[in-house]
Amino acid sequence: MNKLTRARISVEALLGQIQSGERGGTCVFLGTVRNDGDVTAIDYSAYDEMAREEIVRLIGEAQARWPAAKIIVQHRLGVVPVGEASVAIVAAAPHRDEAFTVCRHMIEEIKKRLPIWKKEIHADGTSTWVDPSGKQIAGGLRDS
Amino acid sequence: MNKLTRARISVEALLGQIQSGERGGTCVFLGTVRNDGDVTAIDYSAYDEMAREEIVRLIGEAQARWPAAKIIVQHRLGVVPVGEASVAIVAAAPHRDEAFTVCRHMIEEIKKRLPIWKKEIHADGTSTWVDPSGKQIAGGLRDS
Amino acid sequence: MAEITVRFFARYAELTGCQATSVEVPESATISELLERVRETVPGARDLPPRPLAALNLRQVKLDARVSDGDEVALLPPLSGG
Amino acid sequence: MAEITVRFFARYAELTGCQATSVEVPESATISELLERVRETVPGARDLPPRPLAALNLRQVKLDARVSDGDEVALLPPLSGG
Repeated sequence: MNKLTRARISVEALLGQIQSGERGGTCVFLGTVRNDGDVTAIDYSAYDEMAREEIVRLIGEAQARWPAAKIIVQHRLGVVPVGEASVAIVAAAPHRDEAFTVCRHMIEEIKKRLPIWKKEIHADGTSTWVDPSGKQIAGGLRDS
Repeated sequence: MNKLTRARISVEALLGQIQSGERGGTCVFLGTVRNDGDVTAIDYSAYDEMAREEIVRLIGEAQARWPAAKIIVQHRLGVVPVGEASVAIVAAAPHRDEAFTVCRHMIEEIKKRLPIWKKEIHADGTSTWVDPSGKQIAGGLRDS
Repeated sequence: MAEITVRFFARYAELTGCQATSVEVPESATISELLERVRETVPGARDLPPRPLAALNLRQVKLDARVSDGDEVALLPPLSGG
Repeated sequence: MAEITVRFFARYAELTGCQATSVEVPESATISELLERVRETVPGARDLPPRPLAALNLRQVKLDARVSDGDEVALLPPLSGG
Protein backbone atom coordinates (compact mmCIF):
# COMPACT_ATOMS: atom_id res chain seq x y z
CA MET A 1 0.00 0.00 0.00
CA ASN A 2 2.96 2.35 0.53
CA LYS A 3 4.43 2.71 -2.86
CA LEU A 4 5.69 4.40 -5.95
CA THR A 5 3.06 4.29 -8.61
CA ARG A 6 2.60 5.29 -12.23
CA ALA A 7 -1.20 5.34 -11.91
CA ARG A 8 -3.43 8.14 -10.67
CA ILE A 9 -3.61 8.22 -6.89
CA SER A 10 -6.98 7.20 -5.46
CA VAL A 11 -7.43 8.89 -2.09
CA GLU A 12 -10.59 6.91 -1.43
CA ALA A 13 -8.68 3.63 -1.82
CA LEU A 14 -5.99 4.82 0.60
CA LEU A 15 -8.58 5.94 3.14
CA GLY A 16 -10.25 2.54 2.91
CA GLN A 17 -7.03 0.93 4.12
CA ILE A 18 -6.55 3.22 7.08
CA GLN A 19 -9.80 4.66 8.40
CA SER A 20 -11.21 2.74 11.33
CA GLY A 21 -13.14 3.12 14.56
CA GLU A 22 -9.80 3.10 16.42
CA ARG A 23 -8.72 6.39 14.89
CA GLY A 24 -10.96 9.44 15.16
CA GLY A 25 -8.81 11.81 13.11
CA THR A 26 -7.45 11.37 9.60
CA CYS A 27 -5.31 13.98 7.88
CA VAL A 28 -4.51 13.71 4.19
CA PHE A 29 -1.96 15.75 2.30
CA LEU A 30 -1.89 15.89 -1.48
CA GLY A 31 0.81 17.61 -3.46
CA THR A 32 -0.58 18.79 -6.78
CA VAL A 33 1.39 19.72 -9.89
CA ARG A 34 1.09 23.49 -10.29
CA ASN A 35 0.73 25.47 -13.48
CA ASP A 36 3.79 27.62 -12.78
CA GLY A 37 4.53 29.71 -15.87
CA ASP A 38 4.19 27.49 -18.94
CA VAL A 39 4.54 24.17 -17.10
CA THR A 40 2.11 21.56 -18.44
CA ALA A 41 3.34 18.55 -16.46
CA ILE A 42 6.15 17.25 -14.27
CA ASP A 43 8.07 14.10 -15.09
CA TYR A 44 9.05 12.38 -11.82
CA SER A 45 11.92 9.91 -11.72
CA ALA A 46 13.32 8.02 -8.73
CA TYR A 47 16.02 5.77 -7.45
CA ASP A 48 13.25 3.23 -7.04
CA GLU A 49 14.83 0.65 -4.74
CA MET A 50 16.12 3.30 -2.35
CA ALA A 51 12.91 5.35 -2.42
CA ARG A 52 10.87 2.28 -1.48
CA GLU A 53 13.20 1.49 1.41
CA GLU A 54 13.26 5.10 2.51
CA ILE A 55 9.43 5.20 2.66
CA VAL A 56 9.50 2.13 4.89
CA ARG A 57 12.17 3.73 7.11
CA LEU A 58 10.30 7.03 7.33
CA ILE A 59 7.10 5.31 8.37
CA GLY A 60 8.97 3.13 10.86
CA GLU A 61 10.54 6.19 12.45
CA ALA A 62 7.19 8.01 12.63
CA GLN A 63 5.45 5.01 14.13
CA ALA A 64 8.12 4.69 16.79
CA ARG A 65 7.37 8.30 17.72
CA TRP A 66 3.57 8.11 17.35
CA PRO A 67 2.69 4.46 18.01
CA ALA A 68 -1.08 4.94 17.71
CA ALA A 69 -0.84 6.48 14.24
CA LYS A 70 -1.26 4.68 10.93
CA ILE A 71 0.39 6.09 7.83
CA ILE A 72 0.26 5.50 4.09
CA VAL A 73 2.49 7.18 1.51
CA GLN A 74 2.15 7.09 -2.24
CA HIS A 75 4.36 8.95 -4.69
CA ARG A 76 3.70 9.04 -8.40
CA LEU A 77 6.42 8.57 -10.98
CA GLY A 78 6.42 9.41 -14.68
CA VAL A 79 4.56 12.29 -16.26
CA VAL A 80 1.97 13.91 -13.96
CA PRO A 81 -0.12 16.62 -15.64
CA VAL A 82 -0.87 19.97 -14.00
CA GLY A 83 -3.74 19.64 -11.50
CA GLU A 84 -3.09 16.00 -10.59
CA ALA A 85 -1.57 14.77 -7.34
CA SER A 86 2.07 13.69 -7.34
CA VAL A 87 2.16 12.61 -3.71
CA ALA A 88 -0.39 11.54 -1.12
CA ILE A 89 0.06 11.05 2.60
CA VAL A 90 -2.68 9.68 4.79
CA ALA A 91 -2.15 9.78 8.56
CA ALA A 92 -4.81 8.53 10.94
CA ALA A 93 -4.61 8.72 14.73
CA PRO A 94 -6.95 8.45 17.69
CA HIS A 95 -7.12 12.26 17.91
CA ARG A 96 -6.87 15.03 15.35
CA ASP A 97 -3.88 16.84 16.79
CA GLU A 98 -1.70 13.78 16.23
CA ALA A 99 -3.14 13.16 12.77
CA PHE A 100 -2.18 16.68 11.64
CA THR A 101 1.27 16.49 13.26
CA VAL A 102 2.13 13.12 11.73
CA CYS A 103 0.88 14.09 8.27
CA ARG A 104 2.89 17.31 8.28
CA HIS A 105 5.98 15.54 9.59
CA MET A 106 5.74 12.94 6.81
CA ILE A 107 5.53 15.39 3.92
CA GLU A 108 8.50 17.39 5.25
CA GLU A 109 10.60 14.22 5.61
CA ILE A 110 9.54 12.95 2.20
CA LYS A 111 10.67 16.16 0.57
CA LYS A 112 14.00 15.96 2.40
CA ARG A 113 14.74 12.27 2.05
CA LEU A 114 13.09 10.52 -0.91
CA PRO A 115 15.46 10.13 -3.87
CA ILE A 116 12.99 11.50 -6.39
CA TRP A 117 13.55 14.18 -9.02
CA LYS A 118 11.29 16.50 -10.97
CA LYS A 119 11.64 17.62 -14.54
CA GLU A 120 9.21 20.31 -15.61
CA ILE A 121 7.69 19.91 -19.04
CA HIS A 122 6.88 23.19 -20.77
CA ALA A 123 4.18 24.07 -23.28
CA ASP A 124 6.80 24.24 -26.07
CA GLY A 125 7.93 20.67 -25.41
CA THR A 126 11.21 21.59 -23.68
CA SER A 127 11.94 20.41 -20.16
CA THR A 128 13.99 21.57 -17.18
CA TRP A 129 15.18 19.83 -14.04
CA VAL A 130 13.79 21.47 -10.93
CA ASP A 131 16.26 22.72 -8.38
CA PRO A 132 14.86 22.08 -4.91
CA SER A 133 15.65 25.69 -3.99
CA GLY A 134 12.87 26.50 -6.44
CA LYS A 135 15.10 27.82 -9.21
CA GLN A 136 15.17 26.13 -12.56
CA ILE A 137 18.39 25.16 -14.23
CA ALA A 138 18.71 24.03 -17.81
CA GLY A 139 21.62 21.61 -17.84
CA GLY A 140 23.76 23.66 -15.44
CA LEU A 141 24.70 22.51 -11.97
CA ARG A 142 23.75 24.71 -9.05
CA ASP A 143 24.40 22.24 -6.26
CA SER A 144 27.89 22.21 -4.77
CA MET B 1 -20.73 21.74 -2.22
CA ASN B 2 -20.47 22.99 1.38
CA LYS B 3 -23.21 21.25 3.17
CA LEU B 4 -24.91 19.10 5.72
CA THR B 5 -25.52 15.69 4.27
CA ARG B 6 -27.14 12.41 5.25
CA ALA B 7 -25.13 10.44 2.69
CA ARG B 8 -21.63 9.00 3.03
CA ILE B 9 -18.98 11.63 2.38
CA SER B 10 -17.04 11.11 -0.84
CA VAL B 11 -13.59 12.66 -0.44
CA GLU B 12 -12.80 12.07 -4.09
CA ALA B 13 -15.84 14.12 -5.13
CA LEU B 14 -14.80 16.98 -2.83
CA LEU B 15 -11.25 16.91 -4.14
CA GLY B 16 -12.55 17.06 -7.70
CA GLN B 17 -14.18 20.39 -6.88
CA ILE B 18 -11.11 21.96 -5.37
CA GLN B 19 -7.87 20.48 -6.71
CA SER B 20 -6.36 22.54 -9.48
CA GLY B 21 -3.07 23.63 -11.01
CA GLU B 22 -3.40 26.90 -9.06
CA ARG B 23 -3.03 25.20 -5.71
CA GLY B 24 -0.04 22.93 -5.06
CA GLY B 25 -1.06 21.79 -1.58
CA THR B 26 -4.31 20.19 -0.44
CA CYS B 27 -4.97 19.20 3.14
CA VAL B 28 -7.97 17.08 4.06
CA PHE B 29 -9.26 16.40 7.54
CA LEU B 30 -11.75 13.65 8.26
CA GLY B 31 -13.35 13.11 11.64
CA THR B 32 -14.24 9.46 12.07
CA VAL B 33 -16.72 7.98 14.55
CA ARG B 34 -14.68 6.07 17.13
CA ASN B 35 -15.53 2.78 18.82
CA ASP B 36 -15.27 4.26 22.33
CA GLY B 37 -16.45 1.64 24.80
CA ASP B 38 -19.63 0.06 23.46
CA VAL B 39 -20.48 2.85 21.01
CA THR B 40 -21.74 1.49 17.68
CA ALA B 41 -22.71 4.76 16.01
CA ILE B 42 -23.31 8.44 16.63
CA ASP B 43 -26.57 10.15 15.76
CA TYR B 44 -25.83 13.73 14.67
CA SER B 45 -28.52 16.39 14.78
CA ALA B 46 -28.27 20.07 13.90
CA TYR B 47 -29.96 23.41 13.89
CA ASP B 48 -29.86 23.07 10.12
CA GLU B 49 -30.55 26.62 8.96
CA MET B 50 -28.02 28.10 11.38
CA ALA B 51 -25.38 25.42 10.71
CA ARG B 52 -25.57 26.10 6.97
CA GLU B 53 -25.19 29.83 7.53
CA GLU B 54 -22.37 29.29 10.01
CA ILE B 55 -20.43 27.18 7.49
CA VAL B 56 -20.75 30.01 4.97
CA ARG B 57 -19.60 32.54 7.58
CA LEU B 58 -16.65 30.37 8.68
CA ILE B 59 -15.47 29.93 5.11
CA GLY B 60 -15.91 33.64 4.42
CA GLU B 61 -13.82 34.54 7.45
CA ALA B 62 -11.09 32.06 6.50
CA GLN B 63 -10.99 33.28 2.92
CA ALA B 64 -10.66 36.88 4.07
CA ARG B 65 -7.59 35.77 6.04
CA TRP B 66 -6.15 33.38 3.41
CA PRO B 67 -7.41 34.74 0.07
CA ALA B 68 -5.56 32.17 -2.05
CA ALA B 69 -7.11 29.21 -0.25
CA LYS B 70 -10.16 27.24 -1.35
CA ILE B 71 -12.21 25.42 1.26
CA ILE B 72 -15.00 22.85 1.32
CA VAL B 73 -16.81 21.63 4.43
CA GLN B 74 -19.22 18.73 4.71
CA HIS B 75 -20.83 17.53 7.92
CA ARG B 76 -22.94 14.42 8.13
CA LEU B 77 -26.23 14.30 10.01
CA GLY B 78 -28.22 11.28 11.16
CA VAL B 79 -26.75 7.97 12.26
CA VAL B 80 -23.07 7.56 11.35
CA PRO B 81 -21.67 4.10 12.17
CA VAL B 82 -18.28 3.60 13.84
CA GLY B 83 -15.45 3.89 11.29
CA GLU B 84 -17.24 6.30 8.95
CA ALA B 85 -16.48 9.99 8.58
CA SER B 86 -18.80 12.50 10.24
CA VAL B 87 -17.03 15.59 8.94
CA ALA B 88 -14.72 16.41 6.06
CA ILE B 89 -12.71 19.56 5.43
CA VAL B 90 -10.75 20.08 2.27
CA ALA B 91 -8.41 23.09 2.11
CA ALA B 92 -6.28 23.75 -0.94
CA ALA B 93 -3.73 26.54 -1.25
CA PRO B 94 -0.80 27.45 -3.46
CA HIS B 95 1.62 26.04 -0.84
CA ARG B 96 1.38 23.30 1.72
CA ASP B 97 1.98 25.39 4.82
CA GLU B 98 -1.17 27.40 4.16
CA ALA B 99 -3.17 24.28 3.25
CA PHE B 100 -2.37 22.69 6.63
CA THR B 101 -2.99 25.92 8.56
CA VAL B 102 -6.36 26.58 6.93
CA CYS B 103 -7.55 22.98 7.33
CA ARG B 104 -6.63 22.92 11.01
CA HIS B 105 -8.21 26.32 11.59
CA MET B 106 -11.46 25.16 9.98
CA ILE B 107 -11.91 22.01 12.05
CA GLU B 108 -11.25 23.92 15.29
CA GLU B 109 -13.81 26.59 14.35
CA ILE B 110 -16.34 23.99 13.23
CA LYS B 111 -16.11 22.24 16.57
CA LYS B 112 -16.55 25.55 18.37
CA ARG B 113 -19.28 27.11 16.27
CA LEU B 114 -21.49 24.69 14.34
CA PRO B 115 -24.81 24.05 16.12
CA ILE B 116 -24.54 20.28 15.85
CA TRP B 117 -25.03 17.67 18.57
CA LYS B 118 -23.94 14.08 19.03
CA LYS B 119 -25.86 11.27 20.63
CA GLU B 120 -23.89 8.08 21.13
CA ILE B 121 -25.71 4.85 20.33
CA HIS B 122 -24.60 1.90 22.43
CA ALA B 123 -24.50 -1.80 21.65
CA ASP B 124 -27.51 -2.41 23.97
CA GLY B 125 -29.64 0.08 22.03
CA THR B 126 -29.52 2.87 24.63
CA SER B 127 -28.19 6.29 23.72
CA THR B 128 -26.47 9.19 25.49
CA TRP B 129 -25.95 12.82 24.55
CA VAL B 130 -22.26 13.66 24.33
CA ASP B 131 -21.01 16.46 26.49
CA PRO B 132 -18.37 18.42 24.58
CA SER B 133 -16.06 18.17 27.59
CA GLY B 134 -15.93 14.48 26.68
CA LYS B 135 -18.10 13.24 29.54
CA GLN B 136 -21.36 11.50 28.86
CA ILE B 137 -24.55 12.47 30.57
CA ALA B 138 -27.73 10.49 30.55
CA GLY B 139 -30.51 13.04 30.75
CA GLY B 140 -28.76 15.24 33.33
CA LEU B 141 -27.53 18.73 32.58
CA ARG B 142 -23.87 19.47 33.13
CA ASP B 143 -23.65 22.81 31.37
CA SER B 144 -24.32 25.92 33.42
CA MET C 1 -45.43 43.20 22.59
CA ALA C 2 -43.09 41.04 20.51
CA GLU C 3 -43.92 37.53 19.43
CA ILE C 4 -40.79 35.38 19.42
CA THR C 5 -40.38 31.88 18.01
CA VAL C 6 -38.35 29.86 20.47
CA ARG C 7 -36.64 26.69 19.27
CA PHE C 8 -35.17 23.87 21.36
CA PHE C 9 -32.50 21.47 20.15
CA ALA C 10 -31.04 18.10 21.07
CA ARG C 11 -31.18 17.56 24.85
CA TYR C 12 -33.19 20.72 25.38
CA ALA C 13 -35.85 19.46 22.98
CA GLU C 14 -36.01 16.21 24.93
CA LEU C 15 -36.27 18.13 28.21
CA THR C 16 -39.20 20.25 27.09
CA GLY C 17 -40.73 17.66 24.77
CA CYS C 18 -40.94 20.56 22.33
CA GLN C 19 -39.03 21.68 19.25
CA ALA C 20 -40.54 25.13 18.77
CA THR C 21 -43.03 27.39 20.51
CA SER C 22 -44.16 30.98 20.45
CA VAL C 23 -43.60 33.32 23.41
CA GLU C 24 -44.69 36.92 23.95
CA VAL C 25 -42.37 39.39 25.63
CA PRO C 26 -42.23 43.20 25.68
CA GLU C 27 -40.55 44.73 22.59
CA SER C 28 -36.73 44.98 23.18
CA ALA C 29 -36.74 42.42 25.97
CA THR C 30 -33.38 40.70 26.46
CA ILE C 31 -32.88 37.03 25.80
CA SER C 32 -32.50 36.55 29.57
CA GLU C 33 -35.98 38.04 30.05
CA LEU C 34 -37.32 35.84 27.25
CA LEU C 35 -35.77 32.84 29.01
CA GLU C 36 -37.68 33.69 32.18
CA ARG C 37 -40.94 33.66 30.20
CA VAL C 38 -39.94 30.35 28.63
CA ARG C 39 -39.28 28.81 32.06
CA GLU C 40 -42.71 29.96 33.25
CA THR C 41 -44.69 28.81 30.23
CA VAL C 42 -42.98 25.74 28.75
CA PRO C 43 -43.25 22.52 30.79
CA GLY C 44 -39.82 21.08 31.54
CA ALA C 45 -38.05 24.35 30.76
CA ARG C 46 -37.39 24.94 34.47
CA ASP C 47 -34.59 22.38 34.08
CA LEU C 48 -32.77 24.39 31.41
CA PRO C 49 -29.38 25.57 32.68
CA PRO C 50 -29.32 29.13 34.06
CA ARG C 51 -27.26 30.45 31.12
CA PRO C 52 -27.66 28.31 28.03
CA LEU C 53 -26.10 29.16 24.67
CA ALA C 54 -28.53 31.16 22.56
CA ALA C 55 -28.83 32.12 18.92
CA LEU C 56 -30.87 35.05 17.60
CA ASN C 57 -31.91 34.80 13.96
CA LEU C 58 -29.26 32.14 13.21
CA ARG C 59 -26.35 33.85 14.98
CA GLN C 60 -24.98 33.06 18.41
CA VAL C 61 -25.54 35.99 20.79
CA LYS C 62 -25.04 36.86 24.43
CA LEU C 63 -27.99 36.72 26.79
CA ASP C 64 -28.25 40.50 26.96
CA ALA C 65 -29.08 40.74 23.24
CA ARG C 66 -32.49 42.28 22.60
CA VAL C 67 -35.34 40.74 20.61
CA SER C 68 -37.94 42.22 18.27
CA ASP C 69 -41.30 41.01 17.02
CA GLY C 70 -40.87 38.09 14.62
CA ASP C 71 -37.38 37.08 15.81
CA GLU C 72 -36.32 33.46 16.17
CA VAL C 73 -34.40 32.55 19.31
CA ALA C 74 -32.82 29.12 19.64
CA LEU C 75 -31.58 27.54 22.85
CA LEU C 76 -28.52 25.41 22.17
CA PRO C 77 -27.00 22.69 24.32
CA PRO C 78 -23.18 22.76 24.37
CA LEU C 79 -22.09 22.26 20.74
CA SER C 80 -20.50 18.94 19.90
CA GLY C 81 -20.12 18.78 16.12
CA GLY C 82 -17.17 17.36 14.24
CA MET D 1 40.46 -4.29 -4.68
CA ALA D 2 36.73 -3.62 -4.37
CA GLU D 3 34.39 -3.56 -7.33
CA ILE D 4 31.67 -0.97 -6.81
CA THR D 5 28.53 -0.43 -8.86
CA VAL D 6 28.06 3.30 -9.35
CA ARG D 7 24.63 4.61 -10.35
CA PHE D 8 23.74 8.03 -11.71
CA PHE D 9 20.30 9.57 -11.51
CA ALA D 10 18.30 12.37 -13.10
CA ARG D 11 20.59 15.23 -14.17
CA TYR D 12 23.71 13.27 -13.31
CA ALA D 13 22.62 10.45 -15.63
CA GLU D 14 22.13 13.03 -18.39
CA LEU D 15 25.55 14.53 -17.68
CA THR D 16 27.40 11.21 -17.94
CA GLY D 17 25.07 9.64 -20.50
CA CYS D 18 25.19 6.67 -18.15
CA GLN D 19 22.87 5.11 -15.56
CA ALA D 20 25.24 2.58 -14.01
CA THR D 21 28.86 1.56 -14.29
CA SER D 22 31.41 -0.49 -12.41
CA VAL D 23 34.46 1.10 -10.78
CA GLU D 24 37.43 -0.51 -8.97
CA VAL D 25 38.88 1.12 -5.87
CA PRO D 26 41.03 -0.19 -3.01
CA GLU D 27 39.04 -2.04 -0.31
CA SER D 28 37.79 0.48 2.33
CA ALA D 29 38.21 3.46 0.05
CA THR D 30 35.96 6.39 0.96
CA ILE D 31 33.17 7.59 -1.27
CA SER D 32 35.24 10.73 -1.93
CA GLU D 33 38.04 8.52 -3.25
CA LEU D 34 35.56 6.54 -5.33
CA LEU D 35 34.27 9.85 -6.73
CA GLU D 36 37.80 10.74 -7.88
CA ARG D 37 37.98 7.44 -9.80
CA VAL D 38 34.55 8.12 -11.29
CA ARG D 39 35.66 11.56 -12.48
CA GLU D 40 38.73 10.01 -14.13
CA THR D 41 36.97 7.12 -15.83
CA VAL D 42 33.42 8.18 -16.69
CA PRO D 43 33.06 10.73 -19.51
CA GLY D 44 31.13 13.78 -18.41
CA ALA D 45 31.66 13.01 -14.71
CA ARG D 46 34.17 15.87 -14.40
CA ASP D 47 31.14 18.17 -14.33
CA LEU D 48 29.63 16.52 -11.26
CA PRO D 49 29.57 18.94 -8.32
CA PRO D 50 32.51 18.63 -5.90
CA ARG D 51 30.37 17.18 -3.11
CA PRO D 52 27.23 15.52 -4.46
CA LEU D 53 24.74 13.64 -2.31
CA ALA D 54 25.62 9.96 -2.16
CA ALA D 55 23.86 6.77 -1.09
CA LEU D 56 25.60 3.54 -0.14
CA ASN D 57 23.50 0.39 -0.47
CA LEU D 58 20.25 2.40 -0.51
CA ARG D 59 21.04 4.70 2.41
CA GLN D 60 22.24 8.27 2.24
CA VAL D 61 25.78 8.56 3.63
CA LYS D 62 28.49 11.17 4.05
CA LEU D 63 31.37 11.24 1.63
CA ASP D 64 33.77 9.78 4.18
CA ALA D 65 31.78 6.51 4.36
CA ARG D 66 33.87 3.50 3.28
CA VAL D 67 32.99 1.01 0.56
CA SER D 68 33.49 -2.72 0.25
CA ASP D 69 33.53 -5.11 -2.69
CA GLY D 70 30.02 -5.52 -4.15
CA ASP D 71 28.62 -2.26 -2.74
CA GLU D 72 26.30 -0.02 -4.72
CA VAL D 73 26.96 3.70 -4.58
CA ALA D 74 24.48 6.15 -6.07
CA LEU D 75 25.16 9.79 -6.87
CA LEU D 76 22.05 11.86 -6.28
CA PRO D 77 21.20 15.33 -7.56
CA PRO D 78 19.49 17.53 -4.96
CA LEU D 79 16.27 15.72 -4.04
CA SER D 80 13.04 17.28 -5.28
CA GLY D 81 10.25 14.81 -4.56
CA GLY D 82 6.80 15.67 -3.29
